[in-house]
Amino acid sequence: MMASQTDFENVVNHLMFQKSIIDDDEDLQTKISRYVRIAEEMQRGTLVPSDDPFERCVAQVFELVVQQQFNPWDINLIEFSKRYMAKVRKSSDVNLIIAGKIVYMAWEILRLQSDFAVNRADRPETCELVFEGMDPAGFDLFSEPFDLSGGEALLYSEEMPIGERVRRRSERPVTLIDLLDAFEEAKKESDIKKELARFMKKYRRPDFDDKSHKESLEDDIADVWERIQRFGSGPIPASDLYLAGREDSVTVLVAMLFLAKMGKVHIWQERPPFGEIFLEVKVPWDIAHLEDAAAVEETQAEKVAVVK
Amino acid sequence: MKSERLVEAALFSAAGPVTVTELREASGLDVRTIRSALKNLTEEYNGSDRAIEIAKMGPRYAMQVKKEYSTPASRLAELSVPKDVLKTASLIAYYQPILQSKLSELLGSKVYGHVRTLDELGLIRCRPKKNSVQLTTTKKFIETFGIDARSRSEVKAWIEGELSRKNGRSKS
Amino acid sequence: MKSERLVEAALFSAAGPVTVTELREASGLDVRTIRSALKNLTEEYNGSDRAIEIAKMGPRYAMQVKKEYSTPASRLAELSVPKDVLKTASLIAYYQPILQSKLSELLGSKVYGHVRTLDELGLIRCRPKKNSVQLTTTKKFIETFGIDARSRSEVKAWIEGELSRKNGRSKS
Repeated sequence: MMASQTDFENVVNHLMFQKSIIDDDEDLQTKISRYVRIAEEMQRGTLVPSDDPFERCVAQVFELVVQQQFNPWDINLIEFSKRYMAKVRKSSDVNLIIAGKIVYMAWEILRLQSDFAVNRADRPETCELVFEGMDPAGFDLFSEPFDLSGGEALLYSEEMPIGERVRRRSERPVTLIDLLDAFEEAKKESDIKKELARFMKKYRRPDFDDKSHKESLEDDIADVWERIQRFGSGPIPASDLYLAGREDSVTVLVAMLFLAKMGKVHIWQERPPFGEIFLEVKVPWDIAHLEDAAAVEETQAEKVAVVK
Repeated sequence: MKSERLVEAALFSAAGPVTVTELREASGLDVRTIRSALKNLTEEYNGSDRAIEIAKMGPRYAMQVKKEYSTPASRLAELSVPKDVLKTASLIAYYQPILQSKLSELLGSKVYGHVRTLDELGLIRCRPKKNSVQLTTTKKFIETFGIDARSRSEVKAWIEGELSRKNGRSKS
Repeated sequence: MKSERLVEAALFSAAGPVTVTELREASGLDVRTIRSALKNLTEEYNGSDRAIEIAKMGPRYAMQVKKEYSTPASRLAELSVPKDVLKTASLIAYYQPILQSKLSELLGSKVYGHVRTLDELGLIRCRPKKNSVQLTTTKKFIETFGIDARSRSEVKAWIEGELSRKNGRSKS
């Protein structure tokens, strides 16, 4: 074996780190302990070739990482899987399905970032990032078989744990205050449109001078602004603003950046690079209630008060 | 399950004032029991310091907020004209007469639907002009919002006045 | 005017579950007073035999009919969720995120109609994924079913809890 002992030590250290941050998941702990044992035995040169094809594959993954000097903290999955597939095709005893699972495992163990390990259960959408550039449809063989577990009771029961709760239907006539509040909001909205028009004019590039594109961007921003308003005050996760598909998430993100540039919203991200992006409206929601918007009011006074 | 509580649940959830017959259909109780339950509930609610009362309007009963609490409470209820339609209405009132095309520049293409709704409610008037439609407020607009104005220009002036009063107040 | 009564009136008239911030805006009371009023009202309502309770859903509060009185009350209320989609809704909540194709393996092709209904009601979110659609619950789901949860994972945990509570109870 060409690989040096230090290189294996990198892999072991990396695995140990991953193990240390997943203290709430016993299954993953056990799994990683098994990988650590294999890597340690390889490091010492005491690994006995196993009858277990899975264990042999794990060993091959580590060997590949070490031989190709992949950085265990930052593995290029596409490059890695290409090389790994080339390697397993040569050895006839490897089942391709298992090989596929191994690539997945390699990603799980080596590419896994701490944030991701902790938040995995809550943030399935982050998985999309991992498969960037690859056709996710071809990855079906990696998906776990569907485990019904406790939900089976739901499937065969007549009595559902949820039911629509009965509340009052509250309607009231429109008051003057509502009309004035609506005017303030409409004014803000049209100000955004006007500011954007100015912004677009100022930064217009020759190849960007496309009226329909400009208008659609304006509409996009107005649309996203409307979505934001439906949430009321307080921080809003960007993912709650997405309606469907990648294209919409890009639209939302671009619109958010414009709105931030115009000073309408604050944007921040929890735990980069995979954490949720949040935004909060800076403009006071209800001009009639300024106590919590006093600070904003000062800086925005000229915008709020101007009525041409 | 006590009959008072069944009637209480039914009154609470009804979309409007209900008759004893409707309460009977909802609760499955007989009319006499319902009448007695209504009497007990009225004593329980109206005799206490609670913010909610049982009111009788002719043959109908309703659970409602006591008058002294109705103003603060109503802020959280849903408007009978949707808020985004109201936005369009307020801009029409302020800028009138305004072309529909101009309005859509200000607020986007959603105004076309809003204008139709407002026209149907009789709150605005649409008149063809310059390949577009000119919009103004109606007498019903003035009545609906209780604006102290006799003409379109007075509506406009009124809104301006209210806004500057409000902004003036907020700065102090 | 007692602060409990102001908050009571506001909860009663609110169009849906409301936050403490919204209650503050409606009532003009400070946040601390509102929190303490909510606590007192919850004890007052939930601790008594009344048919109405104060429910907490994550950061939101609502006045609603206690579960045991839901059926008679629902005859007068205008409910929006058809009964036959409840199973599909529960399974989505339990297994979320779940692919629509997976769900139809469990329940049959009727799920496509149910998913459309739930989507139109704003109770679930559909996102294209792997030649199918991935389904998750929304904030409105939490509010409509009165679940005390802030996130999808909490909704899931809540349902798990309800199931095990029910199973535990049925075994005893």
